[in-house]
Amino acid sequence: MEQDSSQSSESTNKDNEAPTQGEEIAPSAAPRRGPQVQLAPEMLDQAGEGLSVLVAGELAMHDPVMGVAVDQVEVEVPIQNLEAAALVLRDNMKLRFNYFRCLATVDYQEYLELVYLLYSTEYGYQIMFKSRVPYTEGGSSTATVPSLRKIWPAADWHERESHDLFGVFFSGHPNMEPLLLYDEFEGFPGLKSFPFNEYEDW
Amino acid sequence: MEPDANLVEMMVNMGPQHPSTHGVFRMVLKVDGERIVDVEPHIGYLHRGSEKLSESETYSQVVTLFDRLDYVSNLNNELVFCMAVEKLMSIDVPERAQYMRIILCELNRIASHLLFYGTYGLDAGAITPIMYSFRERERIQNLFESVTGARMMHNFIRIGGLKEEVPVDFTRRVKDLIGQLSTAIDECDTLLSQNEIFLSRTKGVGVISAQAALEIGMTGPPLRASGVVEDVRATDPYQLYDRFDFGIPVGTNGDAWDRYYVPLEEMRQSILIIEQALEQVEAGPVVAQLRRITRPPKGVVFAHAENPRGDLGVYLVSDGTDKPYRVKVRPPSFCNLQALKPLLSNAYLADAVIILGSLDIILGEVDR
Amino acid sequence: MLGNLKGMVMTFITSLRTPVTAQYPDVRMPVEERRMGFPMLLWDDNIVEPYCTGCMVCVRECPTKCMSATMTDNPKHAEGTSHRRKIIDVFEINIGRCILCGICVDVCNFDAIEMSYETELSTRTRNGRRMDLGELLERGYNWQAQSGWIPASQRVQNSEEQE
Amino acid sequence: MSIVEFGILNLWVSGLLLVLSVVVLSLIYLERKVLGRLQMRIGPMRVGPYGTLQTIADAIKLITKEDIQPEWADKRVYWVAPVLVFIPSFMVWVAIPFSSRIVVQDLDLGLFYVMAFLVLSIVGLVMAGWGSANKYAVIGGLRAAGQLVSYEIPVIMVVAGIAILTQSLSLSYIVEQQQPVPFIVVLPLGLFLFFIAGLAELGRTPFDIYEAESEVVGGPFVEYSGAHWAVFFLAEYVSTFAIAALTSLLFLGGWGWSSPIQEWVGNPIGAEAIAFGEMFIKTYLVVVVIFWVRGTFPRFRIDQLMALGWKVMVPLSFVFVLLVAFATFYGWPWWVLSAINVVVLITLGWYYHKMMHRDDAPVSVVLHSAREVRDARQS
Repeated sequence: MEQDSSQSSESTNKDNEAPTQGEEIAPSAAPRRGPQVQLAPEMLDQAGEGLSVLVAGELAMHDPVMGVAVDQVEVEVPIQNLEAAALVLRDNMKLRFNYFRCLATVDYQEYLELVYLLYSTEYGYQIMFKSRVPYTEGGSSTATVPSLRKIWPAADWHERESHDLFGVFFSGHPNMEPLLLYDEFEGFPGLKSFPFNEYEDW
Repeated sequence: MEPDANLVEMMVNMGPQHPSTHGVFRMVLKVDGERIVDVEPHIGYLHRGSEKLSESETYSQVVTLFDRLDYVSNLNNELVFCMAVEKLMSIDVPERAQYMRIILCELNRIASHLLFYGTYGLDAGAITPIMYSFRERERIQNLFESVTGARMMHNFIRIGGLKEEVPVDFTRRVKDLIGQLSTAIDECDTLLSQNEIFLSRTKGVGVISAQAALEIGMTGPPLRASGVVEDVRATDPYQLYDRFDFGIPVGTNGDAWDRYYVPLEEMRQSILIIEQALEQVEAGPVVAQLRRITRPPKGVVFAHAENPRGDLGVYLVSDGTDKPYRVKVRPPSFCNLQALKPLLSNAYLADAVIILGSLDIILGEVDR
Repeated sequence: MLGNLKGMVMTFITSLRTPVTAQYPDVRMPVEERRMGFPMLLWDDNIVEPYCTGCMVCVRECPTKCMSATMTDNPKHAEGTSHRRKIIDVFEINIGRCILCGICVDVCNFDAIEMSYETELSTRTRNGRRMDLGELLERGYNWQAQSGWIPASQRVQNSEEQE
Repeated sequence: MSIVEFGILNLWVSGLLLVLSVVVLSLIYLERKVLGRLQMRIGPMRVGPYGTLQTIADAIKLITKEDIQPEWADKRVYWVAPVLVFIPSFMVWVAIPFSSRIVVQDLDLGLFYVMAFLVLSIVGLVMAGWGSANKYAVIGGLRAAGQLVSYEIPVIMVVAGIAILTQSLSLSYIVEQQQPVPFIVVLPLGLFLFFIAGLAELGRTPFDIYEAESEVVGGPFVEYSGAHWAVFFLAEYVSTFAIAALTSLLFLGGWGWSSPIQEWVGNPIGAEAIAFGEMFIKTYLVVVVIFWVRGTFPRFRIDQLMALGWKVMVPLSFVFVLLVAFATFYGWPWWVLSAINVVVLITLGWYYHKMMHRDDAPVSVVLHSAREVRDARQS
């Protein structure tokens, strides 16, 4: 069963070869079936609709754009209103979003979207609190965003992670060091533009 | 900070290779004698880029990546991702599949908590509890092997249901198993919970208030140990969890002992859930009628479930193709680990291990 | 004090029980029927050729890209002895990369691939466990003989006949 | 000392070294088997029949392993430390009798000698901790120093009590004194104190704080490997065996219980063999109890250990000495002493139990009904 070492060292080459051989017969790179892109269903229940109206009213000063993500309320505010709107969400007696669940950063290739998933333990509300960050350096990184760490201390590591993977810089965050990646890592691997195929084998 | 003449500080590097950091986790402790002044946690040694990898895999392949997040509660992880996709596609999962998912997930919760129990005993210096808990965990894994074909990385919960029908003797085996488990949990309880040395090690150690725990974003058993009644199974019921009657163990002191005992009690409640599910389950299909290739509509969705370690969420962005555009995992261990810094300040060096152990982190999930 | 004594009694009682561990190479724990070991290819005894037609579905669906395959024209189809128009020519699985997820078995349309219960296939080299068509078929043949495997299509027929 | 006497002494010593090595091997095997049984495992089974040669294989492995020396280590201190730990634990055995004749030197001040040498290994541990140039080792070494010094006092006090009671420091004489009633009956409090303090002296669970592998990863031994680590290991087990032997000598009546059988046999060699056998079995039983404790308990924290040492063990040992002194002075019968001992012991256990379960509810985790939580959230 012993394989000679030359064969095992050429593993990457072999894997690359296989699809090209198969392509003649089974075209795996054929265009995907038609562009019939449907939209996700909206299944807001009564409480959700109530929340949507409530949030729209309370955040009226901060130009909210309301939306629905299947069964959750989305609210998007401009980046300059992020901190003020977050304060409202946390401190307003009717909302009380006191629990910071997560920060998801999504790279839409024209802009980055920060999604703060918030939760109110008091009322049981859940909300997606969104904001768009434009790219600053020709589609790469270093967009500056106010840190929400003072409002929700739980945001600390999530913001560091977002900085690590997407290059969003949170101003006012005391410790913006790499969290998941090692210190010498260059680039922001979460971005769609990160060159992934140029992987160095070590 | 003013220099304090009485303070003789020393940096102690704990990890990434340390017997009790539960994986490749490193913390740099600044100690004054045996007392911890400051701690700087370092994570990322197990960063595999699961979220990024998901973007280049089809939906059915992503399930295998979720197996490997929290590698002691695989079925629970799979469930969350499948729930997210099902929500996005508005698939009605057959009831039998949902019951089977609940039974398997609760068994997996027990297995995961048993691992916690054993390793926590090791952290405290007791070497026998881990053997007790692993004996039971092996039984659960044998059952999993008979159902899913694998002991850990199951890939059994699929989008729209289950991979296949459970074996014929499944009900009998589960009934036998939960009988054995409940006696074994009592044994574990007798061995460690009321041991005076263990009590003196854990009572009043690493106390965090409910308010502080919520602020720092703790979740799961550590949050409940602080007195917050927050369990996704009850507060935002998914699957068929609203049909079951069970207890949510909630601590009162928020110390390490409570964080230890909440999972132990949860195992008993899981057994209750399994018993009820076995009574309620009826025959039927275990997978919904679906197209072969999963291609959800364009949109975003958030689904979450109560994992053994807390509230695991998936934020899924679909662009209408057969591969997700973005998968963001909300990892409970990651959120709990954030609480390490406030918990460890002014604790003893020996307590560092006890407190870290009580947070019950799994590095596969922290680093993703 | 009571808790300590209870613990001592507990361990003492435990020490009187039979051990639950087994001496591994001498005693092996039973393997469950559904055990997913390493993938292997099955052999069609009726036509004396592999089931696999090299359709590449498993290759595409594999999460770790551990497989590669090519198909050729089936000479037996030209002779009229086989219903398979195409047949597998080259097949290779890098067992070291396989994560035993079972997706290839799910997606296969020809009952050509199955997971055996074999688990002990370690080597010392990094990509040392690459299996080509012959090896995979050999394993599959042995496994079929041991487990009395019948293809899924026939299984359905059998059950219908029973009803 | 004539040349013959010197030769005989040498024979004794080398014989002792050999015997102790074999004993340590057997102890390690026994520990692994006992722990295995406590944990539903079978323990070592591969090397030799029932794994009996496993420890020998381990020893060979350790001897042939590379000895690694940390670059920053204080070299002389680093290399001398294992020897300084081993020699005292070995020297102790010069004075410990296994029967009235099987002993290297039955000293009149045997007990004093044993106590004096038991404490010396601290120096080696602290040196190992310091010389390793490792922070874990330093912490472990300092912990060891604090722990061993503070638990030395209860041990010495208990031994002093026995010396007062028997009016002797000779171990053989103490064994003879236990002829009708062993001291386990007369002085259960003494046994309790001696056993706990002895465990702490040895650094075995629940007092293995200085080498706690989940905290300081082996403490002073963290940088040692190969033969030098084996020497530490050897010393630890030799000391364990010494404490076990002392417990059976001081409290379990040594070889005294079988004296009727010894007289009945009459043959001096046979009697010696029976006496040795009794002592041997008792010592191993104590060792098994030590392993049993190891298999059950978690470990203390260093401050709790110190608190236990200075707030409980030391005062109690003083009380013990006073008690024995009064009993000896006024000539109380043994059962009065025994009754007082038992009363103190039970009070102590009860008080400890109360202290640990101070809060009214022993379980501070309450159950909330999921149904109620759900309904409350939906309304």
